[in-house]
Amino acid sequence: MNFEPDSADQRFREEVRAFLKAELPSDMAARGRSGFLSERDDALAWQKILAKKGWSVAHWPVEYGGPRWTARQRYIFDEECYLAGAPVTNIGGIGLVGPVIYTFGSPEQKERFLPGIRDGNTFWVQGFSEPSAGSDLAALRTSAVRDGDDYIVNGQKIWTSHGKFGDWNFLLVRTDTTVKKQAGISFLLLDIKTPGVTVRPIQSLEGSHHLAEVFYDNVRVPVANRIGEENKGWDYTKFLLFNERAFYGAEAPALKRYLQKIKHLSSLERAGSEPLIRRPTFATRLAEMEIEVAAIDMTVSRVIAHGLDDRNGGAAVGSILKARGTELAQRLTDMLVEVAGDYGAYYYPDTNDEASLRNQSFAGPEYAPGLMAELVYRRAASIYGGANEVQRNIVAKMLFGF
Amino acid sequence: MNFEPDSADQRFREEVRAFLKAELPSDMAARGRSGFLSERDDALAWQKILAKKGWSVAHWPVEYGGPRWTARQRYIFDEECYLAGAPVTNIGGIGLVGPVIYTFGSPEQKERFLPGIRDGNTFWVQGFSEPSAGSDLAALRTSAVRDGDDYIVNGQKIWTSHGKFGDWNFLLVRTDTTVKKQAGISFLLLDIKTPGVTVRPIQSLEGSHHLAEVFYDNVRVPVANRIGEENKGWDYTKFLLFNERAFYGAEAPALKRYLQKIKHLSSLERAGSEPLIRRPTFATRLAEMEIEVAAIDMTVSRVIAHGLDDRNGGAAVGSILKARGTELAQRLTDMLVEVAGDYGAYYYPDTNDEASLRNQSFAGPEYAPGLMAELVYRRAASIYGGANEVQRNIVAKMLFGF
Amino acid sequence: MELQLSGEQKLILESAQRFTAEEYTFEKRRQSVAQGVTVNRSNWNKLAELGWFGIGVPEEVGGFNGSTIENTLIAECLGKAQALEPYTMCAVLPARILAAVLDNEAAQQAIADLISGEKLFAAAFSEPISRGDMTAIKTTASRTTEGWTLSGRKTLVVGGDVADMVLVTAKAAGAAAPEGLCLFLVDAKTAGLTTDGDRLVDWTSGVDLVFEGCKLPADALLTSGEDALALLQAALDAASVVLCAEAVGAIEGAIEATAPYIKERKQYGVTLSSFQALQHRMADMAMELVLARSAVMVALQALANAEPIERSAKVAGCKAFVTRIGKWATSQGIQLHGGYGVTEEYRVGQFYKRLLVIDALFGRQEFQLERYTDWMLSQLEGRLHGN
Amino acid sequence: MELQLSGEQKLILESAQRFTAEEYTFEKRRQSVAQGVTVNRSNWNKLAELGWFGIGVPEEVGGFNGSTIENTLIAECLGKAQALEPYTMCAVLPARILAAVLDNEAAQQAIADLISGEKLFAAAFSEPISRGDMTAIKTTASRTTEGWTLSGRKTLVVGGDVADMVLVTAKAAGAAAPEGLCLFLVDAKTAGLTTDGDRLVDWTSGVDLVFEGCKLPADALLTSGEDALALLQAALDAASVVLCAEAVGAIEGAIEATAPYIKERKQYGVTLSSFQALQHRMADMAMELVLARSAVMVALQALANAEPIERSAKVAGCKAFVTRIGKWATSQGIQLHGGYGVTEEYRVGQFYKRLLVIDALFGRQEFQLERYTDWMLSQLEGRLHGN
Repeated sequence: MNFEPDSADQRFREEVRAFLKAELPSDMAARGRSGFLSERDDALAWQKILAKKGWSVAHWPVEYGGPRWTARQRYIFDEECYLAGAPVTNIGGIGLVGPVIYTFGSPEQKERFLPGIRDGNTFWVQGFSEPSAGSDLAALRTSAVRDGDDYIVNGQKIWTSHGKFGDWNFLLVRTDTTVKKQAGISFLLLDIKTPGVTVRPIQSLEGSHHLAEVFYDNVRVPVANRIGEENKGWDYTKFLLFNERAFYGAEAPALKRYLQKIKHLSSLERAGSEPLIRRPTFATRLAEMEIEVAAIDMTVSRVIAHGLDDRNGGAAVGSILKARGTELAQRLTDMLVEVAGDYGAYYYPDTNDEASLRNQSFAGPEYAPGLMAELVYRRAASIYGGANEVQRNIVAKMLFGF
Repeated sequence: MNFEPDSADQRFREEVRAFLKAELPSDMAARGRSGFLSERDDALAWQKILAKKGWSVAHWPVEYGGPRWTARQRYIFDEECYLAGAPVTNIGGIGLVGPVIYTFGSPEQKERFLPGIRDGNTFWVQGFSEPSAGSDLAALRTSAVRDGDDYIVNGQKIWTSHGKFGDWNFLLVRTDTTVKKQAGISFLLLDIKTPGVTVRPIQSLEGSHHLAEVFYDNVRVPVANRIGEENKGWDYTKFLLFNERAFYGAEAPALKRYLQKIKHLSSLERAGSEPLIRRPTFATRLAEMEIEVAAIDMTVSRVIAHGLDDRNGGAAVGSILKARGTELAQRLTDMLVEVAGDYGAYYYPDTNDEASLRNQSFAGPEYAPGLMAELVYRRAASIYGGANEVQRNIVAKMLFGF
Repeated sequence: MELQLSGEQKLILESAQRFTAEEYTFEKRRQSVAQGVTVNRSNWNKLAELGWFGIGVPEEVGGFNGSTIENTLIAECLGKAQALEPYTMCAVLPARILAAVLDNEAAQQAIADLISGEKLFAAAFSEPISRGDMTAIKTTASRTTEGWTLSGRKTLVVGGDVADMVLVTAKAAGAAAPEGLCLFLVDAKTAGLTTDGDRLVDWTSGVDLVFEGCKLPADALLTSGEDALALLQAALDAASVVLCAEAVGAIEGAIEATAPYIKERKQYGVTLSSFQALQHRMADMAMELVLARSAVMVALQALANAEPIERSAKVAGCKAFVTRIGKWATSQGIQLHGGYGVTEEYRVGQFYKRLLVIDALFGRQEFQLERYTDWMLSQLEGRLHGN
Repeated sequence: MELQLSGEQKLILESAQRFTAEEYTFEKRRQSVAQGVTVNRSNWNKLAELGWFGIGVPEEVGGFNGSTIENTLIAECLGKAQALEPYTMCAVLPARILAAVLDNEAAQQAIADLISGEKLFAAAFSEPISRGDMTAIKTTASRTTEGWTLSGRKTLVVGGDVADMVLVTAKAAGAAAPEGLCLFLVDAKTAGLTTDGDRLVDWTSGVDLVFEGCKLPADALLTSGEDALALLQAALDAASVVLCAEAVGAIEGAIEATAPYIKERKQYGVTLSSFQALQHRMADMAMELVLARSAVMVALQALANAEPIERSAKVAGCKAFVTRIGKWATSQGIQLHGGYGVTEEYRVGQFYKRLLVIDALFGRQEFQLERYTDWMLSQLEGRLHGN
């Protein structure tokens, strides 16, 4: 262990910064920095820009277009993109189904789907949760019955992020009801324009419609679009969920951006004639969170630097980072809304979601729209990807065998 | 509901204050205000002073010597005594076994035992918990086997407060091993000087010895010293435990005394040239607790004023007050130790426990001894009387039927 | 002191419970929200008919007597029922203000119109820099020969989108608060007065009011200077406690929405309520509810008995406490609902959003807690200087 | 930056793990405590033999190189083993100070004696009003023709009861800190130097040192003024991080004592570990452990790279964080042990008491957090004044 500054990493960081400065359109960045979730057009447009540079699929193997970065470089890249306000790319494609396809998919599937993901042409959305299968995902009931070269899919998914923007949908279906629940699941890829698919947006508390239910009514999916073997879908899913937790769990860059944003805005905002941040309880609360964010960030760095070991939480570290990261994000977004003072209570429509509203002006400071959306989104973060209660079960079981 | 000041209560408060000023010896008050627990001599001496005034058994019926106070008056009396530093009287006698004796005891038992309790002649200690029966009290195994007019008692009790000071011991024993665990328990009264009884003090973390184990080796207890019926002891115990929780659970007067003490000491103590309480985070933390103490105190007042109802937590309110009161006491005693600065880390022997040390002088301010004892004692408070986890089970069950 | 509800108070509570249970359903609320309605005037008139707007207003000025205690009983029910109607901000608060300036003729008429429901009143006292301190304002009133010209922007004006009349604070041009603090009663149709904004995140009413050279008659000024400050502070304190009672109702509502849900909902083949971690969460929520209600009573006691500085401090302490634990408790209602909790399709999330709005009204936790802390320290002044 | 342990670091860690596991048992500790022993000199010499006192001290001044990183690895093991010996306060801290004043001849000899274990050193820098701020002191040094006269009282001097030599801070008579800050090396047998107090609540060493007109030779002054301040601050920062590593060890120890206990212990016919609420409690404790260790690494990074002001701030932040979560985590070890947790008969409570002492050393949470906050605000200065 030593803490000598690493000049190669520093150079890489500067390269990324220069690239972002040159290539990230400023209106896109403004939308990316708002609390509203990035939508399809920005996500794909940004992916295209990255793809041109060869940077769109940072953690993919070189043979599928990855840039051969170290884990540390990927982390630096993510952080810089996030801090610059780059749109969030299509996680469903790049982060989730992409790795499943190149790891478990057939040569035809790789050839057919990976370029579209990498180059920002296809928007993928996830179909995992169901009304009665949330944290207990394996209880899912959407069925797929073989009919010649097709499966006939019937059922319903819920909590599909960006559902209304989807081109393709990867989903888990039950192909065997006679075995233990994990053993009868298959993993399918579905063109969302297939007849029988209905996407119904769900309104979130802050007013946005980025979540959706997806209904399947006798939908035909070619068997060729099944990943790997029939009834082995749970294995691929565990692989995918581990990626989700490890790479997206703590979201340390988001935590840092919140800190930066709170500091910036609370220096500008006044309580009477004093900057808001001069309120001692406000400043102290922020300081406590900054210290904890640094500890979380260091934990991520430890995992990046030497994988899992006893001293960094071992196999439980994904759950630890997910739980603590999301809870800290909740406290930080709370504070962000507070910074906006009276305007923190105002309703603002989602201008990422509805492009037609982008030129409208709203009451209050320019930064206010989106704060509440971010706060609500972070409330959901302790629920999705396995509720934090489930993460704590996992930690207790993994570390103590309870 | 109205908040017009109540002049009768105010007059009563002044009467109590005047009495305390006149009758409470100042050295006794100084010991009472320290964090060390009151010991036998002070407890009994103070009880004698109270008894002379007719105030030693505030919540007992008039026929057994109670002063016919309203619940509100009793609360005012307790609060004033506590704030003045009066020793804690013998709770085992006055608060716990006394009510059991006058409610369930025989005429002979009442005549024999109640005066000694009331007048401060007998010190009673409890024998409930056992090494394998803590929160799950009914799992107790200490046995009593009938032999003529006696029971022969064998077994062990633990967590007996002030064990080494006991004259008499009330204890639960198993008199039937063939029935469900609650149904085979009897409630005995035992002269602790009976042959076969061994009291072994247990050292607490801060160094005091106010807890004890009690061992019973073929101890003869006359059947006449059994409360009520054989095997019905659990009923009497539930009655006693309810009293314990309702009257001693929140300890709102203690919370108020902590606040008072923290304010006083942190105004005197300096951090550099500034009073400690001028540290903004310190003051804010104290303010938050003061607000919560007021809410707890008001909750106690609500229960005193109109018993249990839906709007004050109903039958769960005892558990609510116990859990929240003890947790707040922990935060307050933490702070109290912090106030002492460097001296908060020093070991001080228990000068209530060991009278020989009373004239010794110790490093640091006069108030420092006893703070750590109080803190450790409050750590125990979330464990004894049903651990706070058990209290939360009770609340969930009572209010929601989970 | 008597902590039992009196017979009359019990009647008010029961009638409020009955009325809200009958009139307010989640479906009706969603309809109003979809139609963009913030204040349904027919509902508003029903509240007036129940006599709720005159409660806490002395009989001699046209009210029905009673005290803030009764207002809190009603507000609790409304908070639990997720009423969109702004009882606290558009009835209790303006009535308190108007009842204190009855030497003004317009105010006499106004309070009658308020109590009858004839007109709807909004109170515009907050600005971006106020953050709870109502003397921190920039809106300016300039004397003219005919009266006053008012210019400035007010924020978080509940009822501002639908009000007939607006109570507005301003600083006399050239003077500093509190000396220059002025309180006006303004017709919402006054030229130069516009609104900015849509509504609040919990779908209740709330907008900016923008005054651009609004010309007011001389008698629009109700009071000014120290008097204005004192009466506004008293009114805001009372309204703040009533708002906290709304929060108590919201906490109770979140608990009552969540308990049956987790008893019903299954995961891993068992009901959620069989998990001890969730049982304890709900036990904690229930504890917070009991303490929140007690905190409101502590504040009511201060309203009744304490000197203004202590009163305001204790009210601030109550609001800091109730919003902190209320945000936590209602957020846990969401957590225990899982994904459904963050959607508009379930009612539990509305309670949480209500707490977010309550936190913003009258100044947030941080401000309230500092206010209480400052008072607590002021009580120690003698000791702090004496040593 | 390389976050993996180097080969040499692994060896140090493994040797510390092995040594502490073999040498430190709870039974031995209880014996020492019963005999009133705070520092067992034979144990102390063993640590010296392992070479631990020279780690983090440059070779050119007689040390064995290495950095604070290695000190933290050792301290973690000692914290977990509940060693009574004050490695951080009586080896790491004085070595850091002495290594920085090597133009002084006495200091050259002293550091050799320290590293060999020949003499035991204590550092006396705290006073009742210090509360973390080492410039807030009243002990006075007056110039005499032969040297100095020292008068005052030092608190929480770890090793003060057994030390051969003491490093003492004082203010030159008539001067204010930092200009007047003086650092002396004093023989513990100097006339007029007495101790007051017994030991600390976790049974480790710690007393007051009282200086009553102690006469010191002229060369007892090691350094003074800004230089003294800078070198003391650097030494205290390093020691503070090592102390936090002890806390990490204590947290881990509490977890490792508790997990098997609740797996074993039954209530209501099942093991305590089958209760989800207790499972989650231990999961939270484990999370805190991971974050606490990371916080120490953040501070180590600051020690290695940051400018003094930032370095001290980040060390303060680490200490505030680690003591806060450490007190919580170890207190929960007690809670999960039930009644046994608060007794001297079980080891879990000692970890909690250790955290209470660690909190007190170098200034408590409140001070540390304010120090960090002040620095954080200073980073925003430009923005705060610019707008």
